[in-house]
Amino acid sequence: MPWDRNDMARRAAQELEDGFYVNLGIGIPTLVANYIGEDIDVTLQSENGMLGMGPFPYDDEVDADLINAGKQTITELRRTSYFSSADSFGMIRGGHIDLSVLGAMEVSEKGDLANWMIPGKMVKGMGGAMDLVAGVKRVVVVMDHASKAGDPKLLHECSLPLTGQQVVDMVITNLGVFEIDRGKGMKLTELAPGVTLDDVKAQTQATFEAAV
Amino acid sequence: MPWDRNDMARRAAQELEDGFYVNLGIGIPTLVANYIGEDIDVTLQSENGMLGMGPFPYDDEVDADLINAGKQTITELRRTSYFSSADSFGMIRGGHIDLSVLGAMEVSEKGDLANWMIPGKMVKGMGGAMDLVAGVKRVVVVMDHASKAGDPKLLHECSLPLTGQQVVDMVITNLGVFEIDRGKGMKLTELAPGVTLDDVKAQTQATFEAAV
Amino acid sequence: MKKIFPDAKAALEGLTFDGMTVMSGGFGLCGIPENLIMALRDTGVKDITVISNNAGVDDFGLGFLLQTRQIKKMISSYVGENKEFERQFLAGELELEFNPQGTLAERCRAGGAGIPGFYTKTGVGTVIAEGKEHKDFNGETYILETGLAADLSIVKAWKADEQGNLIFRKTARNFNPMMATAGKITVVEVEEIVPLGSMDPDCIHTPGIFVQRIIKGEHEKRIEQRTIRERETA
Amino acid sequence: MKKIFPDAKAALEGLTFDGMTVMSGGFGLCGIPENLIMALRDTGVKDITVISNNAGVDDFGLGFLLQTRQIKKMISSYVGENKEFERQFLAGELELEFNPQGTLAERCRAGGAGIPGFYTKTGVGTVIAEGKEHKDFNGETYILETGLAADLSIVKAWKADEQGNLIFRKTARNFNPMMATAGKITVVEVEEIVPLGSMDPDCIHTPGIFVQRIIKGEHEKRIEQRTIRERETA
Repeated sequence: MPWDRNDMARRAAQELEDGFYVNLGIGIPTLVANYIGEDIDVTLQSENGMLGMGPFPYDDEVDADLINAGKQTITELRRTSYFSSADSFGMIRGGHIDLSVLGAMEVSEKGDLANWMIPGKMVKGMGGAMDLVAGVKRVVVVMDHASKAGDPKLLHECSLPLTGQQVVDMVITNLGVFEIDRGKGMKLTELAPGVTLDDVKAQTQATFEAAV
Repeated sequence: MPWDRNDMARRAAQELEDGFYVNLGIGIPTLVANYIGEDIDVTLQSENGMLGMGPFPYDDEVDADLINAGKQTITELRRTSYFSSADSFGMIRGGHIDLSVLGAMEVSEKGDLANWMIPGKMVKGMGGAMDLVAGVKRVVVVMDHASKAGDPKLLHECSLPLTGQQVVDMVITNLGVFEIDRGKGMKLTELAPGVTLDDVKAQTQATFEAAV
Repeated sequence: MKKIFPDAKAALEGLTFDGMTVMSGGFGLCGIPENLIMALRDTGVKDITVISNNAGVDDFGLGFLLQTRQIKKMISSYVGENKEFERQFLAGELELEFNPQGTLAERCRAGGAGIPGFYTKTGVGTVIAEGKEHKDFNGETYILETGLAADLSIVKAWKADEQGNLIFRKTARNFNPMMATAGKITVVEVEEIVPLGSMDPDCIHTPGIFVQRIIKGEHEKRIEQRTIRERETA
Repeated sequence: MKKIFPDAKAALEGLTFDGMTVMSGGFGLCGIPENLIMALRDTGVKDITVISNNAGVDDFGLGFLLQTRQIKKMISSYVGENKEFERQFLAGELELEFNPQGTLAERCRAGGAGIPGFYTKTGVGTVIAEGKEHKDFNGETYILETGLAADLSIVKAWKADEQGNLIFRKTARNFNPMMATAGKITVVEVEEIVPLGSMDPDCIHTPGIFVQRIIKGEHEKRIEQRTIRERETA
């Protein structure tokens, strides 16, 4: 039984440690917030300019001046601070964020990441993704193992334009978990329940060491 | 009758215009604040991180957390804002300060300025002087026309290490006022009462056009 | 030297010209200068290069300036919320320069702070790095990015005093403070003009030196993604 | 993850080593980390490179670390208030690197913000520019300056909460915020530790992410130039 979206988010949440400052991307990464252990203290950053992001507001708490990087309304906490986008990306670029969880279109075995642009389609822009992968200490990608058409997304080399080169440390897919030694290679370290190594091999183009 | 310190400060104050943001150096430039016309609104910047500098405090108002760039205790005004030294020099370097009044050891006819270092003596450091002359829109120097030994301070080329190259727009000395077209040349535009062109020529090495 | 103007139209008078560059604060629709964007549209100025993280939506914010074809070029990091933008871009009617969001923010700060260029790791090995100078520091490769300035910056703040000191509110701060520093002229719209001396001088986000003109605006503050949770019932 | 430590000695435990680089906040004697400087002296750590705008006075602030010869090198913009500094420097016992004040401030900010180098006009044509890369932007010449980082930053703030959010007071802010961002470890001393949630989140100068350890200190706050005016008598 491969993992579903919530399982993948739950697995990603295990990468968080006490005292971590974390930036969560849009989509499945947002769900990670639901699975942060109650025994650890984690602070969420929103790159538009906020540290200490709270949950979505109740209907009567909605504030147009309080949104996250996905433009969703959110709330503040007792620890919250606000700052400019320049200060926010200084924080990111300067290596002060411990962990970022992001979605992806493709990841290469060396840790290259593509998640912002499909040639021939209208490009929406990279937003803060390039800054995050270049600056954050540890980058965890959460994505489906294969595309909807069944094509592998873990590749020898990314075919799409890159968001960053040698920037990914871990990939969590519906089939399992890969650790990446940036620039060197990747290793399968966990399988989702009921998934076999052969299942993974069949859907993976990237070369990887099996350590399960 | 050549100008004294207060006369020179009063003359420098005439360079201030309504709405100007101004940085005043240590020494005679500090006195300029005493002569700002009551019909104009001027805001003083202190480069350690303050805009809207007030007068010296009364004895019972002294606050160790409130000093100017000369490390003197000062006061705040209703318009005052505080900021970091990085933001302060962003303001200076970015060309947002309209005018700076500074002291000098030497000025060249092209507008080079030397005011921070005498070789062979212990060097105290340039502080913010290099940033100010490089960034502020208009730089006015106030200094004695000659050294205590009688040597000219307005020179063809500065003999001391420079604070900035082609950075001075006006020099006010005890003998008169010079305008400098940066990189081109200087022009004597005013004489202090009772001072003659010959008096000035006798104490000036720099080439200047007489326009008095 | 009065900085407070009666309305947005008056505040832009004499400041606009065809082919000008305008920085516009905000992230998404949050903290955008709604009133000044409308007034800029009403000047009829053409061929504007707009520097803004986003491009508004079809019927709000910079979307208005796209409808009227007043924008020649956008410098942005994300423009995914605007159909008219997509149409004009695909038809070749609009130029577009993408910057990573943090690079865009830093370029605005640099432009205001007298820094013509800086090095960053962001974008190395991607299309963003193409044609840019590469340089190694301590064994790592970085690319050179340049400072940005504008003929006019339009900014939205929460409060201003008559000297132009500004305070922003929550995440509506975003790009506004840097853009306020990088405009040759900066015009600000606020929700409230407060008496001089009523702001805490330790908590002023933008000192008045960066602000030339101020208006009090009317703000719809439209929300793009109203995301809520249910209240637990007892 | 407790950030609050009982005293300065405890807060520096395990953080010091000979030959280390330390950034120390403050301008003159204003906003200096008095308690942490004394605790740093008491660790006996040697051959420190200190990055600080000034070098204290003979019997206060960094002057203490000069007396004990624990400083190998100073990176500063102005050191005119310290006789022992002058003596050691002229005797060749102390290295000194002068930076223009704004360049020093920006180098600290850059170091904390992941910017390894930036261009500035400050110092062009002076000894400061010697040996530095020159580059032209829009017909003007600038020099390359590099970002600075430290093994340890010691910082003085007014208030902190348990998360390390900081507020500075008046001109005691100075170099402290940038240095807080540029230390591998940043230790802060404050006058008051306030309850979480009692600071206005729009007015936090340094977010807690930059702060690893906090102490409440005792502050003499010595004044260098007590300059006053006479009260007019009626």
